[in-house]
Amino acid sequence: MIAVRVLFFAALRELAGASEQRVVVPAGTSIGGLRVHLESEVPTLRGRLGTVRFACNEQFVEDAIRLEEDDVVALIPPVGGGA
Amino acid sequence: MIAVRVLFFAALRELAGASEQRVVVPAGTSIGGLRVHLESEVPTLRGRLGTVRFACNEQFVEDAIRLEEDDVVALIPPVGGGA
Amino acid sequence: MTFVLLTRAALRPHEIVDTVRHPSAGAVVTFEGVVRDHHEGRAVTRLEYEAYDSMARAEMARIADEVETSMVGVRVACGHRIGTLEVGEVAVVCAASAPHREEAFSACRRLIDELKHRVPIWKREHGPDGASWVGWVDARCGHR
Amino acid sequence: MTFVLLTRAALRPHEIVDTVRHPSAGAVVTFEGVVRDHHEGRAVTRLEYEAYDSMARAEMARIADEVETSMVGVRVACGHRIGTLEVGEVAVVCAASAPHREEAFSACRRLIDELKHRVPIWKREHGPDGASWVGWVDARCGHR
Repeated sequence: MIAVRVLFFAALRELAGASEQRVVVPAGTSIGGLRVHLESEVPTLRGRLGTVRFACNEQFVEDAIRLEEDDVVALIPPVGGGA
Repeated sequence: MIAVRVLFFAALRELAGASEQRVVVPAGTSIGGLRVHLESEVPTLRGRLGTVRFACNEQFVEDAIRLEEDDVVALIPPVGGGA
Repeated sequence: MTFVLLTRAALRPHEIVDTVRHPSAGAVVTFEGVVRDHHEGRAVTRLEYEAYDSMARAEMARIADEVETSMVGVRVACGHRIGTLEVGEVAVVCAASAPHREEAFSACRRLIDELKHRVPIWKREHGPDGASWVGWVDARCGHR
Repeated sequence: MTFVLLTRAALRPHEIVDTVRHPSAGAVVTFEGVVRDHHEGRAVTRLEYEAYDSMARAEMARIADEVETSMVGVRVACGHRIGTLEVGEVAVVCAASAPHREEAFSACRRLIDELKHRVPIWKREHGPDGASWVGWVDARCGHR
């Protein structure tokens, strides 16, 4: 098993009720696997991650990327920079 | 006959050796007629008005426009505003 | 190294623009995104910006580098403000310089387009009917 | 009424830009034309601008009105400096505001494109080889 930090922002932070959470998943889990894990394990996120992109260690990543111990994964809901 | 003021700017001012000149032409003369007149009567302008636009009373005008007494006609060599 | 700024303080556009000036730059184009009093037909009284700070800075720098690398002679800079902004306040400034205007316009446009698409900054819109996160479909509202 | 300025004094871009701001304008785009150190491969040390003052102001105002009339919600302003300018000094400023960035970019671009084509302002370029009027084919040189 490996542990990663998961960060929540904006609407997701409010939904999750926290700005970050430690999540333990089997070694070899991908970003896509984490997405499925969060939707099934965190009731408030169920069905809410469809438009959410994932960043790992401050870079956007594809679902196929595999997680490593202590990775910092951010859930990025639709961004709204600018005015 | 009518009299008009003709203004010269930039390279044309230097060529004509003056920034303005009073020109007398037959009543009914057009801008195009004035162009021909200037090229034939002002030796320094001979063959030099091909790329020159004409303005009458501070607006660009077509060659067909007819002059009236006291019109202010400006010869506008290629402009170079901006940097 | 491009100039990138993420701050809670009021943006001073000229400070960002000045970083792209140099003797070969004949054209400087600046985009300012300003909080406006309406959005999709609703009145807006203020906007609240939140960022994933460290990634936002990193992503702004990556975008700036991409634009400079792909366009010869172009220099860019950008700044974004976070926190609560009132109508009329500047939320984002993008600046680009180039020898000629064509590239300066194009670089500035790319900068703001990419920034709006990629930089992890969110805004909560406040109006007479309450507040909501822009771009987020609230489950309670269904799809709109 | 749009803001139009022709002056021998140094341009202060922010003063021109500030005239287009208003609560519905979410996007403000500014173009600055700056004297650069080269032109078509030749070194440039300074530029000397001459204008047909009254017509230049009238033409700038006509262009500004045309842009505002043809684009709903757009406000524009422009200023041009005349006299002798050194490298790095601002010769022209065009500003446009609009509800969204698409129109603001497009209006600003139209403003400078039309201005460069239509406003009776000329520049004499000074470099190591002397001075010449930009755009004018000197009979002594033949066509270049």
